[in-house]
Amino acid sequence: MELEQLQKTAAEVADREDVKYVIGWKKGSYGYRVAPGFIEDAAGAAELIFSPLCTANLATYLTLVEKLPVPRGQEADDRKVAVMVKGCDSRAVAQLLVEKGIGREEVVVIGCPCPGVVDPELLAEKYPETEETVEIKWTEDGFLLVRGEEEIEISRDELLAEKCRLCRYPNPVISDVMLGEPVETRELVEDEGVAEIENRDVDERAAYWEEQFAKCVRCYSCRNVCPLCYCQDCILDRLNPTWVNRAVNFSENTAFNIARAFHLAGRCIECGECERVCPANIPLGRLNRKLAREVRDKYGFEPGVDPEAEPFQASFKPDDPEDFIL
Amino acid sequence: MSAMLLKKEKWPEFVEKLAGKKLWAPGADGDAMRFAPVTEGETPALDFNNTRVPPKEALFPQTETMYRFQLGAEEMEEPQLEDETVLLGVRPCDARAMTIVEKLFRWDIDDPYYVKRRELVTVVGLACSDPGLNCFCTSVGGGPASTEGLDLLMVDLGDNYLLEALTEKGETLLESAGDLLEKADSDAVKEKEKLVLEAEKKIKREVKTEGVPEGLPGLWEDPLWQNVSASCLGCGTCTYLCPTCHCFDIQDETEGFESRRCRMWDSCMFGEYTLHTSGHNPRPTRRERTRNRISHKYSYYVDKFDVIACVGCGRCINLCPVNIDIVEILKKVEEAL
Amino acid sequence: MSATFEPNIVAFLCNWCSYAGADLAGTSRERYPANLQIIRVMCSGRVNPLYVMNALQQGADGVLVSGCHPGDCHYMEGNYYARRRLGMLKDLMEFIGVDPRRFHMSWVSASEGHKWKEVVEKTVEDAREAGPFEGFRRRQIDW
Amino acid sequence: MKTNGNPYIPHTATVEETWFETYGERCIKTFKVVFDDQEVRENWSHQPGQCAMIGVLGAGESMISISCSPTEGKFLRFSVMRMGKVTQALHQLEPGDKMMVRGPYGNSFPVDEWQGKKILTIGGGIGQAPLRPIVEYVRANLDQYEGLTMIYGARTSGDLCFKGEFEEMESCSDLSCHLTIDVEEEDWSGNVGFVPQMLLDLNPSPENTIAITCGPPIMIRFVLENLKKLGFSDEQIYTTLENRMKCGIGKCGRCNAGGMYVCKDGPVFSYAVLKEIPEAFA
Repeated sequence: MELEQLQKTAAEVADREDVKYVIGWKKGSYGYRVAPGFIEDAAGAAELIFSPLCTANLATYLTLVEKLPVPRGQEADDRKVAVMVKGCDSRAVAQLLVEKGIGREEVVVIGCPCPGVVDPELLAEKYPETEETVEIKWTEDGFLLVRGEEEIEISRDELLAEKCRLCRYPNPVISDVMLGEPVETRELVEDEGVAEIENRDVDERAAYWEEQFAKCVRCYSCRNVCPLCYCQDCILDRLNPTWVNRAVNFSENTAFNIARAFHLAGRCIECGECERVCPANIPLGRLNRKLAREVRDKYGFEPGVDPEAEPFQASFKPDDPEDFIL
Repeated sequence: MSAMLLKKEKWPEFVEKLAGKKLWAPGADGDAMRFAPVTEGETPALDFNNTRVPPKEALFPQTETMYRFQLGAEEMEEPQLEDETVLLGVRPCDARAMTIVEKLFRWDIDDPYYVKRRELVTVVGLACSDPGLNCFCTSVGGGPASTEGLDLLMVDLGDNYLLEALTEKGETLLESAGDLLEKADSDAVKEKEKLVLEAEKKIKREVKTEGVPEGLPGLWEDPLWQNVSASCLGCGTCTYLCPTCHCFDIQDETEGFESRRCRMWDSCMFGEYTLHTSGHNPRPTRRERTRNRISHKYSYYVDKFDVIACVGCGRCINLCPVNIDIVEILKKVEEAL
Repeated sequence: MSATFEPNIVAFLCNWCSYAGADLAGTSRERYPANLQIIRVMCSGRVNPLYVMNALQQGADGVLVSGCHPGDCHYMEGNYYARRRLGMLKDLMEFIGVDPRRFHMSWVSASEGHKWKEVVEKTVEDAREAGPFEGFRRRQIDW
Repeated sequence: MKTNGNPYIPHTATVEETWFETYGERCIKTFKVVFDDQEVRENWSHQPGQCAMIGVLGAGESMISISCSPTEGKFLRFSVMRMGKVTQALHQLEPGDKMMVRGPYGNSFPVDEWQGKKILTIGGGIGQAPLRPIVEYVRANLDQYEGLTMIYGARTSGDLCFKGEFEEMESCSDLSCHLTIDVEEEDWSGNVGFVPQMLLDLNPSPENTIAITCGPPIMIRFVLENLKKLGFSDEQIYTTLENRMKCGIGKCGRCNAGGMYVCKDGPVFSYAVLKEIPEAFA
């Protein structure tokens, strides 16, 4: 996709009367960082970029913005919000529509077919970050890192984020404006991360997750970054009743992580944001993908693909599997 | 006591001499992420960049039992804090943060837990020879070898560590190491000074704080707050991982009839933090919360305790999931002033 | 250990079928293990997965959820939702290393006193084999 | 005073008497409590306007204003609205039960400075609770003050707290008591209308007067506006703030309003101070 086309489209959309702002990606403050940008007019669109560093799922902001009571005498601003989405992000929008978290009329979806983003941590490990912002481009079969004069070719397998390796929806499933040509879709591949854990025995699994969950600092960034965790009144914040205590220890962390993963069963669209933002590097994606796989294999359901579908946990089929029932 | 030298191969022996005290060191649990108690017989490695979770948790644990009691009874049992603790390899910025936070915990009424832990701890610092990308300690009154809050400063001189005792606690520690140490000659001291200068030069990021404490309240309604907070997720990463953030929540937790009142880190970036029971929230959106976080560090704290509550460790920049960069925010503040 | 270990089981029974079934087992003098702490809920669909988590956190060694047979739900379809939800929970718990023998679900109607006895025996026996649950139990308060 | 050395450890007190001020889902219950320990009881001293952290072990603690004046005796009174986890647990307490109390916290009304002045209190709803001690204090020391005017309003007559006490006040010549409710009711012979409007109607002279207000944020905002209209200077206006609090001793940071710790620098602020803190009116 050409950057020019993206910026031109964003400028057009931002200038529309009925659009509040366009949420896109812009260059971050240093190194490999990319920050979400909120573009209110055509002039701002020049900041926007789309590169293998655009990992953030911007659909989060559709539900994150606080809805305050409108002061008396003023009118509510019900203009649309335009959001740029990759394939996985578009599934979040679709799932939000399924759950009626947002209305179709509230949002303009700008679709960006995505050949796969890099794993920022892996990247920084292999090619240390510097204070200058660095550009990365997609090439035929990998990435091109442009650092000043220097250009480094990197193969796709070396840096591709785990979620992208498993991705089957690189093209937005829903969009109002589509940028560029669709990219090639890939077949379902086995999720090695999940399989690796499944192959351990119960005690080893327990030990593995104990180690992981014990690291959690309960900053709730995984919850907040998730486009589908948007309850106004989260069960984790509640004190009355207190389902999960606020103390940070292994037991409560497990309860929190299970609650979080479970609330995403049949809803997680595998954008991998929770895993990316976790300051403790807990492999949350594995939890989510395990559930997503069970939902797909056992119940034949895939969230965020069809905006007209019924929500998974609020529907049933009479012949759902029940081999686990005594 | 003047500066001493410790050969690197004698580092394990040095650690052994500290037996009997509780040792905390970075990454001791096999993960370079945080400070953790060192298991006996283990020698902590000191080749690390700063930990993700600051060592504040050694003095102000993420969850701390204040007292425990049986449900229905009236007796409360307090924890006995008496273990002498040594923190190994604390970066100068984190040690400075301890002195800053201590001002609040000693303000008017002493916080018994923090003050007690602070008294029992000996902080062994490790000067930075290779500061991180987002370090800006030199802009907020610190430096790669700042000694504030430290009892003992170690400088890595290649084959040796240069040890300088800064307080009585530090000297006692050096004395206990005894014959492991050699007196440092003037060359070593010179080398240290050179290293520190070099490290300072490596720090690229800076903030200008002049006029900020006085000026911030005047920017109350400035559009910059909306701009910088638009992408904020409202998570607690920046505050939990900040060495000077010190807010906490108090909760009663019960298991069977055993109950305890404990406190845990809290974050002003959470909506629940200021929410009144009535449903009214004085800081209803991320804009107010971001404004409060920055103002508290750079203005309110300066008013009350005469020091900026930010030590420039760069953690909030490194780990913010959406690249909210405090250096950039302060640049914008400066422009708006 | 396993020979003498008596597990704590928390059982969530639906008001209309399983609770009545358990009642029937009692009135028909069926003998079954007494390791159960029964919590009556209006419908198995009412059982939030967090209840199961919480039971395990607070000292249960096993959890049983029992409701009406599919199609018999007093509220028409509550047990269908429960089946989906708790099936997923079982997968998730297994994945994080909770012994699958600790969590069971069953359909017991009001007339199945004998089946109830069998379900309880199986649940208790499984939990006994799995041993005391330590996993993510809330531990003793330490300083 | 005896503090156990640890300011977080509360004193045990026994509930002597309880009664309901209002009824309904968010009912207000008043507790009269006395410390168990004689030393604590003797040494406890609080000033009108201060708060205490009260709670039940196992449920938690809440910052509640002490709604009695030290002139009333060696006991404490708290009026608590049933809202969350802690206040629900508090509402379970009956005479003879134990309540945990620590404090007193915060600054207080500068009652000594105010000697020789007229006092005007303007309260709304549960906001009367922190004002009650100053009313009682002035009543007990009437010779030191020029007089007391009390304006108090609530949504309905059923929502008025301390109803029983107002009749007595009306009979005293140095005191005047004005009650108002928001909407008309059958058996209500008093004033109907909002508190800020009633203030305008009464038109008290600002001369040698101190005005103290407490109530819901929206009421405070309009009362302040109207006081300014009446010619009150910033230094003559006081209010008590509240924010979510956890520690009570200026550590936890929860109650920050701007740079102020409401639990230590407050809860009593003069408008001259408060107007510099935009967050206080948020």
